[in-house]
Amino acid sequence: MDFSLTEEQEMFRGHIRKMLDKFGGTQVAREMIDQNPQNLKKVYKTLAELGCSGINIPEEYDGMDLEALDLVPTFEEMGRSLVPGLFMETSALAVPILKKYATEEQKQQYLPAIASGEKWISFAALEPFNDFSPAGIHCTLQQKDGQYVLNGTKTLVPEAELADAFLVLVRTNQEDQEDGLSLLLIDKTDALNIEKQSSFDESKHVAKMEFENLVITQEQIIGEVDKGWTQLQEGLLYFNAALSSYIVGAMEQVVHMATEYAKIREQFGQAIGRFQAIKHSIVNMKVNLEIARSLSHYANWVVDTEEFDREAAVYSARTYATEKFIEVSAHNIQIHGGIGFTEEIDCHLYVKRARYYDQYLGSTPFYQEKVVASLGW
Amino acid sequence: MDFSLTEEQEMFRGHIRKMLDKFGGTQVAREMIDQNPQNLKKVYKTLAELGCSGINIPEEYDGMDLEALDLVPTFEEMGRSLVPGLFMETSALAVPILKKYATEEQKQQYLPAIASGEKWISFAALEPFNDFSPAGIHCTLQQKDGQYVLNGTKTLVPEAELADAFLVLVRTNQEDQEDGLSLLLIDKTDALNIEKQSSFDESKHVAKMEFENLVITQEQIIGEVDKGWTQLQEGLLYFNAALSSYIVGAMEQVVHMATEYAKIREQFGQAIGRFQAIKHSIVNMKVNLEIARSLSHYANWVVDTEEFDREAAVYSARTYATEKFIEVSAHNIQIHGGIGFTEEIDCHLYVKRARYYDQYLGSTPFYQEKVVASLGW
Amino acid sequence: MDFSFTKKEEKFRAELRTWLETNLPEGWLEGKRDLPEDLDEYSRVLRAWQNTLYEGGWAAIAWPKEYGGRDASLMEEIIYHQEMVRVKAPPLINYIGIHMVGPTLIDIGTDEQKERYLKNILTGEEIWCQGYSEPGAGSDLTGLKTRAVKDGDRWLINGQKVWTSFGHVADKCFLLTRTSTHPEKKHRGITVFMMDMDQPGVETLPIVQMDGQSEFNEVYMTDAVATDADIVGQVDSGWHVLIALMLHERTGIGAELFTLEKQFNDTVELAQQYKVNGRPLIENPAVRQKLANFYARVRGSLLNYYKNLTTTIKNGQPGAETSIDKLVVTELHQALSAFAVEIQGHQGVLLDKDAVADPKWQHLFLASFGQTIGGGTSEVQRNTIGERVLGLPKDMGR
Amino acid sequence: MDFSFTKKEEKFRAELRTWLETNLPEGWLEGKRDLPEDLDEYSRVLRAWQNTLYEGGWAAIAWPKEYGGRDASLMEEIIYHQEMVRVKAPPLINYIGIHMVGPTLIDIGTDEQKERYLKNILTGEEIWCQGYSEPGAGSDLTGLKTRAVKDGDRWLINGQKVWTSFGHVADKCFLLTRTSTHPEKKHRGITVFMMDMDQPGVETLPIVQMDGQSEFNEVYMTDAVATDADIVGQVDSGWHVLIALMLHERTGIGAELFTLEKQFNDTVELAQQYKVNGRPLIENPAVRQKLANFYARVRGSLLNYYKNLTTTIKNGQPGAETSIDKLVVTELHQALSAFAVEIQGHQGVLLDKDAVADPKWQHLFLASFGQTIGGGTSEVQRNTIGERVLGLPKDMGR
Repeated sequence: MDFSLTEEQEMFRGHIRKMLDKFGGTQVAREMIDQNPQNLKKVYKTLAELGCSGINIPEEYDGMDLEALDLVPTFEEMGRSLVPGLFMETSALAVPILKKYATEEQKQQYLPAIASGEKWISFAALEPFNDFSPAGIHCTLQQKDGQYVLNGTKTLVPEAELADAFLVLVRTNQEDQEDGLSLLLIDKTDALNIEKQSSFDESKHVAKMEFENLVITQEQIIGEVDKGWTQLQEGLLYFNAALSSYIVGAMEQVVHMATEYAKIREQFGQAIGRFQAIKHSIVNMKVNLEIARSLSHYANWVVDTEEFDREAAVYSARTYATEKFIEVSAHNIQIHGGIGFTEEIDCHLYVKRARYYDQYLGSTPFYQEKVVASLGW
Repeated sequence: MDFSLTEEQEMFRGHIRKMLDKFGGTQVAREMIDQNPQNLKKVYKTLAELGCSGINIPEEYDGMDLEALDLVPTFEEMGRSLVPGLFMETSALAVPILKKYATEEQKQQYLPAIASGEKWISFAALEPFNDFSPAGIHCTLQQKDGQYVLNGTKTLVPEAELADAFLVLVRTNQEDQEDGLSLLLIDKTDALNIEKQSSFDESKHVAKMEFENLVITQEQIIGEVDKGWTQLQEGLLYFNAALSSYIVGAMEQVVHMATEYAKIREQFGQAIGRFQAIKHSIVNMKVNLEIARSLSHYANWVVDTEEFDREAAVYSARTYATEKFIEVSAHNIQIHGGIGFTEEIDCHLYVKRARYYDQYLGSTPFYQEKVVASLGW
Repeated sequence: MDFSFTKKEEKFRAELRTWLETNLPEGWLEGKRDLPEDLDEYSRVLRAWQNTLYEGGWAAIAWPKEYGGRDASLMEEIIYHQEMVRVKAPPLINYIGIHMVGPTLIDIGTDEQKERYLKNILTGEEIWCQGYSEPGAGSDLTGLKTRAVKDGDRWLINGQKVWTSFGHVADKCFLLTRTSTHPEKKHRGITVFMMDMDQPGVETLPIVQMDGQSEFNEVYMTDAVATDADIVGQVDSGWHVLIALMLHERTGIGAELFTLEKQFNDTVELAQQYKVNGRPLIENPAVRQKLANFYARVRGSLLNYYKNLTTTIKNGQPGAETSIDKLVVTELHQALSAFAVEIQGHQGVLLDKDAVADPKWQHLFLASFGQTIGGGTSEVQRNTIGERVLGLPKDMGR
Repeated sequence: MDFSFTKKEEKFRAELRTWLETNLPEGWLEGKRDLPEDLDEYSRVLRAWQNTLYEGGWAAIAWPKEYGGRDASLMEEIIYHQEMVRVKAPPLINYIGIHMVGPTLIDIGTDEQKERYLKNILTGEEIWCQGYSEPGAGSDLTGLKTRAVKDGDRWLINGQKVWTSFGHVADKCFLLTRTSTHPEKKHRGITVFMMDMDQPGVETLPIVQMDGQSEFNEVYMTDAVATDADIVGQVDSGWHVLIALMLHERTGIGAELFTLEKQFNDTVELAQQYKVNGRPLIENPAVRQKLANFYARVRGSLLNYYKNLTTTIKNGQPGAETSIDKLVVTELHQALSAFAVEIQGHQGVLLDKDAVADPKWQHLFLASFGQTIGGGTSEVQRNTIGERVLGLPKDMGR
């Protein structure tokens, strides 16, 4: 047994961190608040040059054919600096789904372009009905006059303005309560009606997309019709494992901020880290971080296996991470005191991202039920 | 507005406390662990002499005709010393039900005897089906050959060996899902099959009662037939208000123990109360105590009014008290360290009683639903 | 125990309520409650509102009648706060003048100072800020480094303050300075000045908060000038002034609690109206349980406040127990606003025009992080409760 | 990352499993696991079990082969604990001898000491207890007051120990004493003796715990006697012995974690079997959510333990991170056993013969309160993590 990342994986982490440090860490995310994606684009270009975007793509499509675990250092480092954009949506959602369900033509069309960093794919799943379940998906793809047309509204589509294509979850069958959905891949064109939404986490852009009789071809449908929800779950395993890594990286930076501040900030003639109220609060943060990290490493290992706890492990990693991310980032503000409440210090960026991800794609109870059900309890 | 007990009420508290201190505080409860009820009986005799058992009984039945709030000091002081026995079951459950629903004959039979301390009444409601709701009551009263017979099993009947009579909840109607129950008052006789049960909280005795074709007369039925559950809810409002007071008294003693120990116990050259981990833990206990006390005082005031929040206030006071009682009594052990884990120190008596009451007559979610429903949400 | 109000108190409430109905800005009660975004405009509107209050005799009800108040009882103050929360009244721009500076001057100011300042506080002609915190002195005010040095017949003040509320609109500052050094007894040697904000030596910079607001300022003083007449109390005895001032802060936490209660009621309404796939949230058992849990905590804090208030009325001054109120209300504000955002699910992270429910929830959630820090952090409150209510030994370093 | 075991490790597991199947007391695997209540009888049975382990070569697998061990790797120790938890093996009566005294003597004992003690530890002929805590020295061992004074060629020991595990059956005590006083450096001047328990100057009294058990003793020493040959390491250098000893306590927490995992699985089974009015608890959504929550925490702690173990294997010795394992596993034990009792509803407070489910839950709940205290309180663990893992400044008083 060896529960650690390999030397190569750790070395890779070093490259990414150095690169992101050069861009000023959270500076890239802060520039997105000001609607300036220039450095973000450069970061993505560099990530692609480093090979990150091809890590889990088969060699025949110009990738490195590695596993989810090999993406962990990248996601953790991106999380540390809260880098926004579509890396996770592309590499940890679109790629696994394409690999498993797409036709050879679809793979040829997308995988090499993703590996080279030419194509970034966003995810249009959520709708205004506040329910991430088959019942909550009302966007409808219908056959009409011998062609498919799409109607409906998607909300909270991440970084739509930077996307080259969208993975879209739509209803194709009104009868099927358990599924009846399908997955589409729609390239970005001027015909798409995209409207930026005002986001609580201003460094993570979201948009509304309205489809009005948009014509869709058979070739745009990924995998089996009416089985979109089921297929999506497979992709979401990878996505949620990746998300837990991203959050672990973010939490690590939060714990680091709190620890370092507590060492230097003095009140009552003492470094505040000497007070147990502060010290033990940071210790609790650290403990939560380490448990989250262990869950997330295991999740990214198990997702590429067929172990019985594959789903339970991934969803546990996700819920534990999202829940504790909010907690530690809130405590970080408290430990910083007044200055932690200012826009100037990074504390608030983390608490906003934490809230965003906690509410993204299903609540904690939603995933807890999945854990229990997947174990057959 | 005056949110405090009156001088008379506080003076009364003084008498009770002095009396219980004379009996050695928790010593009375500890003797019950050894199956020795002698001092407990003396305490009850003294309580009756002080007039406690007649406080909320009308003058025409030899009582003082006061209100629930006037019982608060007695319950708080009994809780401080964890005095077991049937005071709450009698004064805060049987009496309100008798006053409201009993016939004149029944009142004559029981109320003066309760006021004088001659009769103590236990409560046989729970059954082995783990459900405190109409559906969970399977004990059945049937008419047979022109008389009523009772069959079934009751569990966790408090201090059955000390009871002079039992308030028993039975099913009289198999069709009615919402109620269909009735309340009986059964005097203690040798015919009753009572078996002591092994209790987690050894200072609070419980017993199993098995009824096999026990003959019941019409005169033993309290109030309307098939409306027993509904009528019981009215009685339980008084009982739960009283219980919250009892628990507040117990919590106060727990916070007192923790505070005083933290002042004198030294480790690392300091009184441990100087360490924020200990200090802030005790502060949290104190805050919980004060909130519980405020909720409980209000509950005991509102229960004798017709305010819209009458039920919500009582059930809130109960759940908050039971929940926080466990928390503070567990923290008390931790603050005491090793010695808190011994049988010798009182800490464990409180945590066991806390667990007992938390699981008695319905869980926290059960009462939370009652709060919300009673407010019409 | 008696939860009813006296006839006199109910008359007071009715009088205030009638006055508010007539005098609130037009459309306010109906929901037209937008205040100007532009800072000058905003402060002009609020000064006007304060002057309206003054003219109605409602600006400082707790002040003695001779200084323009009403000699209001504590219960009347409570009713005042309840009513103001009920109508969501515009903020009191001279809060610090009315609730802190005024009462302190009335208590220990010289006759000249009373004459000079009190009426201008009431009318809103002079807005006050407080200069307490510094970059190195947050929870621990004894660490303050802003120095006032006598220079002939004036004092020259140098240093920096942070978290100066209303600093950007204030005319005067109630300023803590160090005038002598006592390494062993750091709370000695502090002097309170009433400093002019409008002078060359004073510069203010807004602090941008994590919720995008700028309610506070940094204030830089470079040879700022004050005179002996501007000193409150005695030189080097500022700590006593601070303590006197804190005793006058009697009912501010009451307003917080009434706001909390209002927000809880709004949360229930949110749960009744917000739908998940067509079904109101309130039908979800987990949501119902959490609402019941909040109900107990919110009611409990409010009742506990009344209990402490009863003690205050009986003793004539608030005890250390009020730290419990501050601790509980701020932590509940935080938990409740997080809950209100969380139950909105994925659309709960949409802001302003895109918010699906009232966009106030997202803002309240962000603002709530400041509450457990400002006015004494939760950690400091816990120390106070531990040491002053429970008598536990004092922490190190003090 | 690789979660599989090597062939050698699997072979080791198979060998142990086969041995256990043959050598466990009769009927043990089938559930006949009652141990005698009478103390003498109890200790006789457990000594016999340890001797069986010794004869099979399974008493102290981590010891070097030359002293009767197997030179087992850390992973093999882990497998050993897993298997012992799996079969609910009888407790190891000489736990302290095997896991603490033996490794310490092997490390820093004299040849005579090794010769004299090691084999008797293995066979269970001499049972050891540890004399650490005193009434005034719990979390802070430097406060110990038990004194050893040289008297001719022997030492006279006076004082009191508490929480001496196995004290009632032990033949020897690994005893911390004060041999000189250093007010500024209190950890100096401590000497470790190996003291005979069977002598006139030593008296033991059982401590009755809140769960009714008596696993620990008070030990009173009145002119108890020891010699120079009984000293471990050097006079006055007991602190170094303690640190050496702690480094040998490599895998005890692993056994705790496997037990936790087992208890979690049992809790799931409880929820599947326990019925509320005929319906299994597992159908209750709130119970399901809590189980999922525990699942994440239990799995997370176990995985985190493996992560720390990997570091230990790479560095050759455990780091301060192991305090995280101790903190997490004891707090989870407490939360989990409380949950298992709570979900049983009103009948959950019935004990022993009247318990509706396995009566172990009520006992585990009570016993769990000792876990966050013994072996270093949670508060001490948090200090260790804060100071040694995160590098935060040291607390006052040390």
